Amino acid sequence: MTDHAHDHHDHPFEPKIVGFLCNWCSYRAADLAGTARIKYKPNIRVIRLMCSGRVDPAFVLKALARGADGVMVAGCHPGECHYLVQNYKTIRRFQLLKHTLAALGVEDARVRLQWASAAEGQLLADAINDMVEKVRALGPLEWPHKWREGNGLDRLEAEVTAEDARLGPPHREAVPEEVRP
Amino acid sequence: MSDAPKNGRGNGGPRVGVYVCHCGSNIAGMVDVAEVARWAGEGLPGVVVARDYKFMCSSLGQEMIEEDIRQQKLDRVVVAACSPHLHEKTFRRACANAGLNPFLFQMANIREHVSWCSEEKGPATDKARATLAGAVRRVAHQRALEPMAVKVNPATLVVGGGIAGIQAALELADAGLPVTLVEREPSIGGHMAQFDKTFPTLDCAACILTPRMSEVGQHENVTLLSYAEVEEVKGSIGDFTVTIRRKARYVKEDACTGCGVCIEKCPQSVVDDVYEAGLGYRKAIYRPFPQAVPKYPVIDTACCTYFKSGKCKACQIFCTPGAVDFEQRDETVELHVGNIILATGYELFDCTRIPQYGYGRLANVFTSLEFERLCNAAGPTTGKIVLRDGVTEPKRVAVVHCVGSRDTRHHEYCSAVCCMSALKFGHLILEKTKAEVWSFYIDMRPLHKGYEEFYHRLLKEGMHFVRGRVAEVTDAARLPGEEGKLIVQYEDTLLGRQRRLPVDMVLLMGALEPRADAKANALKFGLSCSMDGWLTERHPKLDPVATMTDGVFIAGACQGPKDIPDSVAQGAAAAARVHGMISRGQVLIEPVVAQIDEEHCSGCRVCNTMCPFNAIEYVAAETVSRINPAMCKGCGTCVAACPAGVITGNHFDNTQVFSEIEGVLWDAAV
Amino acid sequence: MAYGYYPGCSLEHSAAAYDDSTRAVARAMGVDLVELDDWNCCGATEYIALSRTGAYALIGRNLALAEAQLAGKNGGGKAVLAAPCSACFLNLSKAEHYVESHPDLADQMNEALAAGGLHHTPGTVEVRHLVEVLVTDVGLEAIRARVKRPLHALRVAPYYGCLLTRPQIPGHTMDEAEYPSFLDDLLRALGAEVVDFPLKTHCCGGHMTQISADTSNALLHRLLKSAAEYRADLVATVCPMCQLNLDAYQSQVNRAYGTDFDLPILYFTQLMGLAFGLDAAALGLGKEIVSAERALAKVGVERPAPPPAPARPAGRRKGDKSLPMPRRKAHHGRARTS
Amino acid sequence: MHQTAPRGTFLAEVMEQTPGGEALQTCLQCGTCGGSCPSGPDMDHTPRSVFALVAAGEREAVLKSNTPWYCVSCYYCMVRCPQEIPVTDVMYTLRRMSASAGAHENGDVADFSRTFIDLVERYGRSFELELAARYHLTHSPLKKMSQGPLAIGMVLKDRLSFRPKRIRDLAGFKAVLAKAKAIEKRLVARSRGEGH
Repeated sequence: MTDHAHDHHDHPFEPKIVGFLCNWCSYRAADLAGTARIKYKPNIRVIRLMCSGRVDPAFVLKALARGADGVMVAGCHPGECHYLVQNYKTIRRFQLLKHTLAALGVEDARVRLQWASAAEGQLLADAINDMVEKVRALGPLEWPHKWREGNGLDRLEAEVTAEDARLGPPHREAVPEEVRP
Repeated sequence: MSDAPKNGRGNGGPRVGVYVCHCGSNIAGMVDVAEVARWAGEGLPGVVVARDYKFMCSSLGQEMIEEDIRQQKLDRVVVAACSPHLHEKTFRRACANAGLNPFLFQMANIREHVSWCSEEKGPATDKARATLAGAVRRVAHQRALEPMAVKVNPATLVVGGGIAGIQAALELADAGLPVTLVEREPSIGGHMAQFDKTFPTLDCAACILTPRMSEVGQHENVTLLSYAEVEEVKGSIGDFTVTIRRKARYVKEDACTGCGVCIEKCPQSVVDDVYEAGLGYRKAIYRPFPQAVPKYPVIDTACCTYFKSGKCKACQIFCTPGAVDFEQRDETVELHVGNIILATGYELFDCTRIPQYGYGRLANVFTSLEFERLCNAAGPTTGKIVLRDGVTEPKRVAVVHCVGSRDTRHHEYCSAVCCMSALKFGHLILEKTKAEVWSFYIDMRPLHKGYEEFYHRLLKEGMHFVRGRVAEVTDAARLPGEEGKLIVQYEDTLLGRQRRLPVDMVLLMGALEPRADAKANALKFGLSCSMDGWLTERHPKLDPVATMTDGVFIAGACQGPKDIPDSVAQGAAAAARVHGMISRGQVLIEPVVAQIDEEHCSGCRVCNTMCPFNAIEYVAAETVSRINPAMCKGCGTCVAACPAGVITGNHFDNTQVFSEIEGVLWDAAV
Repeated sequence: MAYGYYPGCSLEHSAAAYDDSTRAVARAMGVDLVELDDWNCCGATEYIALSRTGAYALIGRNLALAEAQLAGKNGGGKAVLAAPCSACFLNLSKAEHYVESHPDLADQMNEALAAGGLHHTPGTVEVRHLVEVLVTDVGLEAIRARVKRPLHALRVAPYYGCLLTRPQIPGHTMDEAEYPSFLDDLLRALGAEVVDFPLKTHCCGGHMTQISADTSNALLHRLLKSAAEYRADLVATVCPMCQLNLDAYQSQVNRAYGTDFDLPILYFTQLMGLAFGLDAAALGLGKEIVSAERALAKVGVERPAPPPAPARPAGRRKGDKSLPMPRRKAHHGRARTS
Repeated sequence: MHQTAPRGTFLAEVMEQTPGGEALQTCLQCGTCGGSCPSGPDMDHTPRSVFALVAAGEREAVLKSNTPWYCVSCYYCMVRCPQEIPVTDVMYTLRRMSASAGAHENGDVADFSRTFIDLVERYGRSFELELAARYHLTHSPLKKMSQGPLAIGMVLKDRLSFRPKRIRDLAGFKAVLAKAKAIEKRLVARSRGEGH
C-alpha cells in the first residue's frame, strides 16, 4: 500500500491514539462534539464498546502492540454509569493495568481514563487534544518492535487477566459512596 | 455515483459490501469519499463491492444495499456514514429485508467522529479510512444473532401519585389495563394538591385535580398503594418483579369509614411540613387534606402521644368501627409488572441557602410553596393573604425570581415555571388585597400558549416589573419610610441605578430541584441522572419519556422542571409508550448479551460479583455460573473479568474487538 | 504548635491596642505567636490598583519570609501565618490561593522575588485570621473555661466587616459569607449579651474615609444607626480599619447627620482580655476615641445569662393566629464549586 | 472555561489581566453586583453597566468612570454573582488601566493610592501620619481642615506616631518591586496584543 500516513521519517510524528468509548456517555459525547462542530485533533480512532467495564486490559495491550502510541478509555462519570456501577470496576481494573504498564516502561500519559457524560462534547474534545499533545511530546512508542519476537504479549495478557481475577470476588457496590447524597 | 472496481477477493471468505455516504456535503465536504470507497474496494480484505453515494439513508441508498446483497451474494455489509445512534436501525432493517441477518451489518461513523470534527481534508480522509478499515475487519467476524422475544406482562407500575403519575395511571386504566400506583405520602395529589390556582387560566387546582384523584381511587383497573415505597426492582422489560413496602397506617383500611372523628378527637397538633409546607398545623393522626385519596388517615408515630408515652388512645376510643390499630406493622408486597413509569416529581430549593434573602430569619419572607398555601382557601389562613402574624394584610409585596435557579452556585438551569407562578401570585395578591406587587426578574420567560398574554394581563392589572436580580432583603432601615419594613435592595438594570424598596412581604420563587433521594432512587430502577440529579431520558428531543433501561419510563418533573400541562403531556406520553409495548404482546430483546461456556467454567464466581443486575446465577449443583439472557444488559464487564476467559460478549467478543483494533491501526508501523 | 504572627502596619501605630490585647490574650490562652521577622506592608487595597505584579511581589515577600522562617514550626504541617487585620489576612490568603491556582501568577511573582534573593513555593503557607485561630484551634470551650469576669449585661454588636468572610476563598473555614455566627459564639462564650446585628458583615467604608467623606459617612451612619437601634453598648471588631473608621470618624458622622451616637468600638481581643480578668491598660483600653468607660462600667455586674431563644412550638397555642416560622435547616455547603 | 473573546478587544484585555477573568464574558447583566454595592449610589456607572461598556469596547467611557475607584473591596458582589465573576478583581484591573492611562478625571482615589504606595515603597511599611498629612496637604487642603480635629484626637490617644518604621532589608525590597514593575509592563503590553 502506498500511503503517506505510513512513513514517519519524512513526516512529522503524528501520534495514533485508540479510543475505547462506552456506548452511552462517552461515544455520545463524541457524537455531540461532531454535531456541535467542535474541532479536535484527528489522531484518535474510536472503537465503540457497550461499557467501559468491557475494556479488557488485553485490548489496551493489543492496541499498543499493534502500533498505537496511546490509548484512551472513556466512560460515563462514576455514579452515572448506564450499567449503574460498572465504571467503578473499570477504575479498579484500570489502576491495575497502569501498574503493569508502568512496570513495562510505558509512560503514564500514554494510557488515560477519561469520564465524559453525553453532554460533555467539549470536555472530551479538550481531553483528546490534551492527550495527543502529551503523547506527541513523548514520541512514538514503537512497541511492535519491542514485541516483534517472543510471546511477550501473550505472557502479559495472561499476567494481567490473572491479577485481575485475583482482585475478585470484590464486594458488591449496591450504592457506591460517590452516588450517595 | 462511482462504482469502484472489484478486487476479486472474498471467494470462500466473507463477501463484504462497503457503502460510503456523502451525506450531501456533510461528509463529502471534508472527506474524499470516492477515494475512500475506491481504496476500500482495492485494499480491504473481503470487500467485493465498494460504492459511495449521496444519501445512503435514502430509500434509493437502502435499495442499493438490498440489491447488492441479492445480486452480489453479500454476506456482510458496512456503511460508512453517520453515528450508529442515528441510522444503525435503518440499515439493519435494509439488510433484513434482503434476507441478511442484521447483526452481520456494521457501521463506521465518519460524520460525527470524522468530517464534522476535522479541519483538514487529508487527515480527515485518513481517519475515515482507519475507521472504515476497523469496521470491515470487524464485520468479517460478526455472527448472526436472533433477538430474543419476551412476553410483556400487561400490568404496569406507576411510581408517584402527582399529576403526571395520575395521568399515566388513568390513561392505561381507561384502556382496560391493570395499573398499580405507588405513592409515598398518605394521599395522592402531589404538589398540585397544594396549589390554589393554576396559570394561565386560573382555574382552581383542586377543582380540576380532585376529580382525577377520586377517579384513581375508584377505578376498577387501578390498585392504589398510598403511604408505600418501592424497595427493590428485579427483572427486565416485560417481566419486572417489584418489592413494595407499605408503611403501617395504624388504621385498618377495610374498617375505616373516613368519618374523621379520630382526627377531631386527637389532642396533639403539630406543624405540617409536607402538605402545609410548614405553614400550618395538623393532628398526630391525620389526613393531609379533606379530599385526600384514599380517605384513610395515618398516625404519625413521631408525635403521637400514645406512641410516645403509651397514654391517650383518644382516636381508638372514639372510632366506632374500631379501625384504629396500634399493633399494625409495615408489610411488603411483591408485584409482577411488564413496565414501570416513574413520576417521582421534584422538591423546592431550600431558601435558607441564600442567607442574604433572610428566609428563616425575617418573618415575612415566604417561599413560593408557603404562599400557595397562604392564598389557598383550604389553607392555614383560609385563603387570606396575611403576614406571618396571621392577621395583618400586606400593603406592598416583592416577588423575587430565580432563587437558586440560574445561579451557578446552586442550580445553573432555569426552573421554567417560576416566572408564570410569580405572575399568578401577582394576580392573586392584586385580586385579594389592596397591596402593590413588585416582581424582580432577570429575564421574563412566559414561554407557552397563552403565557405571554397572561404577562400582558398582569401589566394591565398594574403589577410592577423591575429587571434586576434582588441583591438582598434586610430589616436594617436606612432611609425614611423604611422603619419596620423589609427593604429590598436591587439595581434597576434598565435605569442603571441602585434602589431600595420597603415592602411588607417578600416571596422567594425557589428553584425546582431533584428530590434528595433522586440518585439512589435512579439506581434502584437502573436509571442514570444528569449532573443536576434529574433522571436522564433516552433522547432529549426524540425520546423524552423512555430511558436507557427498556421498560422503564419517566414522566413529569423528575426529568426536569416542568409545569402542569407539560407534566400531564408526559404522563400521557409514557402511558402511550407502555400501551404500545403491551399491545405488541412481546418485545424483542437485543441479543447483545453475555454467554458462559459452561464446559470450561470453573465456577470461581468472579462474574457473579461483577453483575449489578443479578443476571448471573451460580448453579451450585453443577459448580458453574449461568447467565439469564433476559436480565443481562450486555455491558460485558463479566466478559472482561472472567479469569478463564470462557464468557463471550455477543457482538462484542474478543475476536471482533481485536480485529477492529487491527483495522483502525491498519497504517501503523508494525 | 507555633503560629507565625503578621501584625500589619496599623497594629504598629493606630491599632497598637489591638496588638497589645492580641499578645496578652494569646499569652493567656497559651498560643505561641512568633512575629514574622522583617515583614513588609501587604499593600492594603491600594497597591493592586497600581501594579498587579507589584502587589503580588509585595505580598509574596511576606509569604516567602513565612515559608522560610516557619518551616517545621508546625510539625509536618503547613506553616501557619496568623493575621489580626482583615485586610492583611485577605491580601495574604487570597494571594496564596491565586498563585496556587494560577501558575503564571506564581512565576511572575517569583521572577520578581528572585531580584531580592527570595522565593515562595505556592501552597506552603496557610494564612489564617486571628479570630478564626482562636475559635477553631483554641476552641470556645477552652475560652469559656478561662473566663473570670463574664461580660454579662454588656450588649455587644458583633461586627465582622467584609474581608474576614468574603470572598469565600477555598480552604477558609469561616462558616458563611453573608450571615456568619462564629464571632457571636465567641462573644457569647465571654458571657456577653450578643445582639443579632443585621449589618454584621456590611462595609465600614474602607479607604473611602480618606477619599469621600459623603460616601464613608453614609456607610458608617448605617452601621452606627443599626447598632444603636439594637441598643448595643458597644461594637466588637476584628479589623483595625473597621475600628478606626467607626471610632475615629464617629464624631464626623454625628456632625454630618446631626446624630449623637456614642458607641465605643473595641477589638474582640480587648473584650476577651477583660473577661479573662486581665489588666485594662495592658489591653490598650483607653486608646479608643469614643470612650468605652461608661459601657465597661457594666462589666462584672452579675446577672443571669439571657434565656435561650424559644424553640419552634410543637403545637399551636390557644387563640394564636400566627403562622409558624420556617425551621432553620442545617447549613448546606455550596451546591457546586467551579 | 475557554476564553473566546478575540485578542486585542478591550474585553479580552480585561479578562487576561484578571485572575479568573474569563468569567466576565458570561455576565447575565442581572445587576446583583450593582444592587449589592455599598457605594453604588455614588458611582457614575453601576458595576453591571461597566461590564456592558467593557463588552461593547467602550474603553474611554470605562477608564473615565469613577466606578472602579469607588469600589470599597467589600466583595459582596463577588460572593453573590450568579456567574461567579470575580467582580472586585475586575475593578482592580480597571483601576490599573485607568491609572496607567491617566484617564480618571476626579483623581482623589488614584492620588490616595499613589501616596500610600510611595510611602510603602520608601519604608516598606505604611506610615499613617505622613500619609494623612501628605495626601491631604498636597491633594485637597480643604479636607485637611475637617481631618484636623481627628488627627489631634489620634495624637492625644497616642495613635499616630511621628517616626516611620522601616524594614531592614529595604535594598532587597526595592529591588523586588523594581523587577515587578518591569514584569508588569511586559504583561500589559502582551494583553494589548502588542509585540505579537
